[in-house]
Amino acid sequence: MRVRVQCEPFDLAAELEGFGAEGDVGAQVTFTGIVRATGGLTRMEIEHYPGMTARAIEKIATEAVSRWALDDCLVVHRYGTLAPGDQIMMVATASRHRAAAFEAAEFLMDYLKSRAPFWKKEYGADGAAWVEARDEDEDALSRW
Amino acid sequence: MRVRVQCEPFDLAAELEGFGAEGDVGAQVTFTGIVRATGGLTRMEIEHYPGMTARAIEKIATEAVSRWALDDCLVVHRYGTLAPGDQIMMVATASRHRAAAFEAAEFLMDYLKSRAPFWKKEYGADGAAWVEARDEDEDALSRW
Amino acid sequence: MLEVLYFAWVRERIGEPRERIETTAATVADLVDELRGREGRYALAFSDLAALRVAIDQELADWDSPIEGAREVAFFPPMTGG
Amino acid sequence: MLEVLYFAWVRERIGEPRERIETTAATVADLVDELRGREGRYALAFSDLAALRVAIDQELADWDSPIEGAREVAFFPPMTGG
Repeated sequence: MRVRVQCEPFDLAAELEGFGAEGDVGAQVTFTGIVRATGGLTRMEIEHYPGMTARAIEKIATEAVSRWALDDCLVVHRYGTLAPGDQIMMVATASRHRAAAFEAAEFLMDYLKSRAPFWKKEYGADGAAWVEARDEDEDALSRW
Repeated sequence: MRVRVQCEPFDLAAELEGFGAEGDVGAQVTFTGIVRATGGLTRMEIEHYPGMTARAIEKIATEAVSRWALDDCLVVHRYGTLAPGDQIMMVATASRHRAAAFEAAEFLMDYLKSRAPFWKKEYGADGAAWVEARDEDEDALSRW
Repeated sequence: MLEVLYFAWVRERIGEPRERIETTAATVADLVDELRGREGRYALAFSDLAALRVAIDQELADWDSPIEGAREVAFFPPMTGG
Repeated sequence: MLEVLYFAWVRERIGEPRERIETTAATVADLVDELRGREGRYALAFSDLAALRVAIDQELADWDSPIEGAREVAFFPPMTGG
């Protein structure tokens, strides 16, 4: 299991180097979140809570590893200034079976969305606005 | 949309080069299937139906693209002789939203499992055996 | 002339991957009956239709699908892709 | 002394990311009442508690959680990670 919070871009391929190599892995799932240019967005600022972020993510990842008996699990999340097309974050899961790898990746995403201390502010032609949490995001947690 | 059936290994990172670059993509999901060493498996032979395989996969991928309004979709599937740890196949989906990217990738996997003309034979210490389709794999299709 | 293809253990039981045959069978089921009547290896390969799938001209089909005009019929076990 | 942290629009409304305060508040709710009484910018930031979340020593907490012994209390809107 590996969790990293960073300002710098990440390279999906490099992150997957040796990922899950120690288990008898049959399935590997990755998710990558990317900044969209929706509504004329020109940049996004991601703020986080340095003392809490890595710990909060580790807690979520540890829960995923134990619930789905994952062979490996990786979360990389960026903060700072991002432009449309930039990668925001990624998760990867490795498991014996595909259902576990998919479910664990979705669980990670649902929890990172609402329980990892990040806040996004979008800048565009019409000024700046904080991204609001949506009720669906909170509701999504109830399926786990 | 890109579909490829090949004997050669593939490189996930190279396959994702420019993937989904034309849409306003916010979410990208990949799945990679890997040969497991379970039960002392030493190699796997994958047979396919050359005239039908690419067409059958294209049909599945086209369905995924239209049902989830994907910005991009990729399937690479190998045949021939594979060893434990080798990559068997991959799918990638790109969409505006994460739920669509995840669902479409799972849909692709469920259909490739039971509707793409591949047959796996496992070779190990106890001889060789064709992998049998499982009822759950057929049942999985009914959720879509 | 009809091209008949066999895959996986069907191929192994029949002993060849494909053959061209002359047939007047109207449906896949008729064709299977005809093949079964040939030799023991065919009877063995087609002993349990529930364990088999069929494609006509590279599209999945049913046992009662007509094969008139078909160029190619393929028999194989349930697929195990992915 | 308690370290109080503000993030996102809470930080913008308060006008600073953190401050050290002397308090005798027993719970988070008591602390909020105390802050609200200070100045208009605090009253504004804490006007709708339903739109806020709180963490005590970097763990999510509730409005009625005790803050005795806490080193750090953080206020922020619902998170939008991922």
